[in-house]
Amino acid sequence: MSRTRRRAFLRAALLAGAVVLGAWLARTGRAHTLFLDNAAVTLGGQEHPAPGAVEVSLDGGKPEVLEQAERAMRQVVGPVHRLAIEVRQGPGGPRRVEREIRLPFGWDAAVVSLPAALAGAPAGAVVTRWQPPPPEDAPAEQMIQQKDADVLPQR
Amino acid sequence: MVGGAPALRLRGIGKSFGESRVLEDVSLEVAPGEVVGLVGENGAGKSTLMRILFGMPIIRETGGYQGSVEVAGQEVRFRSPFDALDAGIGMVHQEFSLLPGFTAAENILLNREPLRRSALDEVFGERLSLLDRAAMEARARRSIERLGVPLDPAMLVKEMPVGHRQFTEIARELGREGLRLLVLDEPTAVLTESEAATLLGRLRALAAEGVAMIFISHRLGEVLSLCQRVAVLRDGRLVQDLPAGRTSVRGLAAAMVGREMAAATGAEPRTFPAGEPLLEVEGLWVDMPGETVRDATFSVARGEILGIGGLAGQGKLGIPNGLMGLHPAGGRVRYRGRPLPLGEPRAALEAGLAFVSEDRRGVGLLLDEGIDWNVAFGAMQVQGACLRPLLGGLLQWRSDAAMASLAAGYVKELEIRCTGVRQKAGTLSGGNQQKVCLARAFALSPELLLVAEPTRGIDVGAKELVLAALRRLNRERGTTIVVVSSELHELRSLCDRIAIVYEGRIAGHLPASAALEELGLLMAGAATAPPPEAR
Amino acid sequence: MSGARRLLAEFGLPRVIIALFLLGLFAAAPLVGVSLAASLSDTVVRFGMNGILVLALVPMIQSGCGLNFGLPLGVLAGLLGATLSIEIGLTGPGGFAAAAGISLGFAALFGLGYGVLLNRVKGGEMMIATYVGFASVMFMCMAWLVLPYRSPTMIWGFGGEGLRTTISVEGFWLRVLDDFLSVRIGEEFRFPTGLLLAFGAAAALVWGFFRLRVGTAMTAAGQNPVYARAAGVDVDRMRTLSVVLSTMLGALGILAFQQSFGFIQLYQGPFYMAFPAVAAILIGGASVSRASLVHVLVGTFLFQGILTMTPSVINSVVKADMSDVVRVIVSNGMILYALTRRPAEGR
Amino acid sequence: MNRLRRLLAENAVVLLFAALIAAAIPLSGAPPLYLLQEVLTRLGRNAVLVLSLLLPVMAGMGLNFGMVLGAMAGQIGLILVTDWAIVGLPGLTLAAMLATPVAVLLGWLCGAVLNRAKGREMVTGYILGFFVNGLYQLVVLYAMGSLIPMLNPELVLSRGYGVRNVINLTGVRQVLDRLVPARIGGIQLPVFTYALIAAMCLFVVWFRRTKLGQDMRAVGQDRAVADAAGIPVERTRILAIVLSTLLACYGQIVFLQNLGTLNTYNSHEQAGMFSIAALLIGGASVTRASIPNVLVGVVLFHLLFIVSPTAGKNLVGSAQLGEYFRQFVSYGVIAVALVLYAWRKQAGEQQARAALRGPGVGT
Repeated sequence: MSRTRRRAFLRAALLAGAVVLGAWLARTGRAHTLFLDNAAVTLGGQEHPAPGAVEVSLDGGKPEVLEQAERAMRQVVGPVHRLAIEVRQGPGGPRRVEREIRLPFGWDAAVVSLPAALAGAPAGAVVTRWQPPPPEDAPAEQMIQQKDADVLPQR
Repeated sequence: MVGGAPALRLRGIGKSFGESRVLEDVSLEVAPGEVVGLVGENGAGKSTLMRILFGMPIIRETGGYQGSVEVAGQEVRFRSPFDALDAGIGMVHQEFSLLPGFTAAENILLNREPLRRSALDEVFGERLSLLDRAAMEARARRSIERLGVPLDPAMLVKEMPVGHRQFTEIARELGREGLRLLVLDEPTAVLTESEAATLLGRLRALAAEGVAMIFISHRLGEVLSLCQRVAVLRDGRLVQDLPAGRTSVRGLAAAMVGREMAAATGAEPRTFPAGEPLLEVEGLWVDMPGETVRDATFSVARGEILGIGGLAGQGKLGIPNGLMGLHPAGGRVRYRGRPLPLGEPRAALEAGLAFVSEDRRGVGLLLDEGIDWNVAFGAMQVQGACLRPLLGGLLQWRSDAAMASLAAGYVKELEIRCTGVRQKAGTLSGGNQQKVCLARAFALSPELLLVAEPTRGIDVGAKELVLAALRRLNRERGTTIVVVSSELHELRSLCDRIAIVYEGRIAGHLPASAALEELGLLMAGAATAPPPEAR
Repeated sequence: MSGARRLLAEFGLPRVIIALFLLGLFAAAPLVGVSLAASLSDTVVRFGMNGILVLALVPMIQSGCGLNFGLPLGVLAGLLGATLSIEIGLTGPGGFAAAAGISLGFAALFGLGYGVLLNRVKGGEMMIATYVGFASVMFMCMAWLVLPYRSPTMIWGFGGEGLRTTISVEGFWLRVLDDFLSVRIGEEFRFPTGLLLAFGAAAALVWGFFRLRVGTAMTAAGQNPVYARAAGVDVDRMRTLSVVLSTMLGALGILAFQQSFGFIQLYQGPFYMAFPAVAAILIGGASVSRASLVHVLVGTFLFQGILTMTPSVINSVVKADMSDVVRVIVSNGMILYALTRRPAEGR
Repeated sequence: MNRLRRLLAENAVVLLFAALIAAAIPLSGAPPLYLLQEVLTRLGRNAVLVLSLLLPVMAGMGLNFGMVLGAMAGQIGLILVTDWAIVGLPGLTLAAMLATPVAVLLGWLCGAVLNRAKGREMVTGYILGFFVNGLYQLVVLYAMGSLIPMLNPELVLSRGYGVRNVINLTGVRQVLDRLVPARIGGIQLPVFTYALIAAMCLFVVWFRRTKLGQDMRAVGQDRAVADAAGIPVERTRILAIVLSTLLACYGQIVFLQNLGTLNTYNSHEQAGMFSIAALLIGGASVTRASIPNVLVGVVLFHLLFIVSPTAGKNLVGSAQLGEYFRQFVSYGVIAVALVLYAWRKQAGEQQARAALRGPGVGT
């Protein structure tokens, strides 16, 4: 291979590598907000009641106790997370469920339904996209400060 | 000499720039290991010939050249100087082309540095390879050793004496692969005598190794001592090409200036009353780049026309520029018996001097203004011409009408071809620009007029007009004139006396009727003329 | 070359574009409900307000010192004059005249020092001027804090230190030029006769100056310093003189501006003063080395016209306040164009 | 003795500022530990930006006032990753990667423009900074949120398009500084940032020894000679500016990650001025600048920055005075450096001419 061709090839490869790296960085660095929701849900006509207090932990972190109908907010980074739920007492007796949850890139925030996870529901039922309520009128913000606006009076 | 193809063969080279024919049928051969001297007056065509040899773009842009150039038997047509370098032709310029902040080694290997390849240059190109400093130094040392001079590769050029810079330049050319032919353009001009002697010695040794050389110099003695053959160019023609042994300094000088015109056009001698001269110059030095005057002594009688001649770079142009205060100067100058302060143009102008500069577009004209401004400006600033007092003389109002009429007078007198006195000077032809410059000086009604290169770059008709105007000024108004020119013929036809400048000094004075050959010898620094007193 | 093309070449493409742009703005104004009369009135007033500041660039360009990015120096002299006049307590035309007189004194002094400095840094004038201007603005910021001004209209009421950032000239010489002989035409068009007369007078003075022997010498010194020197002109003196003139005009310019604007702006106020003026004269057709009164008049009108019209017209068309961005791009683009023109094209 | 004098003369600027600061520190009454912490933090924050100025100086193009172009590119990268909610080191790296093509493009533009303005590169670069600022505003204020979709409504002005004035870079705030935590005697050290700066310094050192670096030095000394030797002068100059812009882009990213807030419309404007002032206070000139100049300059400049308001307050009872004073110094030092440069250039030209007089010249 001639030097120029080899160089062109290497450059293309490097560029492709950079694009791949960028995509990977974007994926792994993406921050999401998770709402861990310990409230009853209805899936396929069947109601899953919320258990009593549960201990939830994400990615092996410090567990947190959620009472019934309580919701916790967590910031996570990256697409894949391990969710561990431990039910101390309730209808099904003490048990521990671990699940993997996956978050699509475009979701800023997601709701994780703990009862659905405990019931072994499919992924689409456990993790749902959370949409913010339509913004109310934010306070009007003054635009950029105009540096020499004073030099040139706005008449 | 040596068998095989010559290192360089020029055949029937011809070149025109527009109308003017610069080279005509020049043929020259240089054998391997041979040193050929190339001499000629300024404008004889030496530099154009070298430009053709080096494939300078300007040649192509102006319509190419006739004839053929052969290097080692192969016909070549270089498209750029780099092609010439690749073909093994090196050039050492008179003006150093070195980087002062680089060492000798860095300069010798500039843009040819040995590199250590790295992984990065696979992606980003060779320019990201590291320099191989050790190899650079070794290669530089090899070139220096080949030249055989004591030069430290690690020394910065700006810390070197001038001679060593010149060696660095030559070592750079030697460092190229397959150097066949080395062109040296005035290599000894800036060297001291002992440095020059060393250089010549080294060049001889190089020639013995088989490097062919073209040696361009105005120092005819050096040319004869170094070269095997000497070629003389005059007015674009190769007029002589003889082995060095069969010619002499006198012979070369005669060939340079042309023998046949010798008796033709000397002006009629006039005599001037003895007594106090108008201008006395003693020990003048002028720091004008490229035209340094070191120690000039001469005097000008009232009413005479003195010519100052000499080759380019010898300092003839420095004399009027220094006298007018345009460049730093020193020495004793007396004008009408009173000391003339140097370095103050206004003082010189007020004393009654005027100057027509050789640099028309740079010094002589306001290119963006009309003829009227150009003609009247000097007189207005120095003598208050074309002004109307306002508020009882508190303010001096410019009178455009007076400027226009002043300019119109000169347009008529000097036959300046223009659309009107408001035409911008920058849009005039060279000859007409020169007439405007003359008019500007005339408008000052000077007692002593200094004129530098009055006919350079203008056509024949304008030349005649300009010379006639100067003669008329001298004869009719009695203005004393000093003309500085590279054209000996012109000086001889116009002047009463001619002084020749060589290496910043007046090499001698001759009457205008003196033989051209004598003048040529003075120009080449090969003779000493009778002292200035002997008129 | 065809006539139109020659005109284009002479006038310069950027200027043609800007002129057409402005014309378009005026044409579009009634369509988007902007009053043409009010816009024109605004444009004329701004033209008068800024004219002398733009004029202040002419002497230095003509003498070869380049674009005077050091204009803030003149402005500072004007501010000193204005505040001192108020401090003394003079009002009306007398107060304004006093402000002008004091300013001119300071300006001459500043200009002299600045001119001597610029003579020693030939070739690097523009960048040095910029930073000398900036540094002197900052120096004066300190001065405004500590100078012993007393007038209650100018110092902070309580708790503050030094002079106020903006000082109203109301009650002193607000619109003293604008209202002189001013004419009202229709509802919305007011012709500021006095202001334009003042601008005209300043322009006439500059015009006259360049018709004098010394002005002629200054022009030559700027065009070709070697020529001027060879003709016996002291180039350095011409340059210094031009800097003094520029600085003095700058001082007068800011006073004319303030009396119309109504406020004296201290501290960082003068910081970027040079840029709109430089842009204006370049838009008018001046180059780094050549400027005339026509360039001043045309340029000030075009530039101020655009500044007036873009906020009202563009904003109502695209529903966004793009005037600031347009101003930044047009003015700096113009300066950039002038700086990157090859010298040959500049001829 | 002579050598000592020369050493003093060469470092006059540094010594002057060191003396000024030495006098101001006791006046300010700032505790030494606080000063140390501040200086160490700011060294990490600012050094890369200042480093970016070295290459154009080497290529004879003077102080690169056009470096604000790089700063703008860096900010665009940061705005994008913040909008996409990419956080941590991946976010910062991605910001740099996104900003790279923008910086290269702007650098190329800047180099090409400066090639048309040889001899007045500095003023042209300076104005170019303003001009591109206009384009930047056009993009950030009008295109973002309308032509360029913005995901995060919190970054968008309430009118529906355009980026807000202030962006909190919570996601990438100090991720470099805190990557390798280190505390020595109550002083927090941004170890990783220092490592990055060291790497950049090594890059500059390495680069000087490459062929391209050598070519830049050659072009910087004499364009005509370099051209005659076959070095592509214009391209080399462009590359110097591209590299400088790129470094400035990364420098601005490092700078902002330390601050943690991005002033969309102001952050870049002062980057150029302060970096240049810092370099000059460090003893550099328009024609000579080295890595020690960078480091010394950043330390001195920021010390001055920290102590002058309080010193001013304690001296004359006005903190504002100190604030103005440090700005005065920033602008003043640039003015003085430019004056000295122009001055020396003229003196050098005269000296070169004097050398032409050659031997045998009497007066």
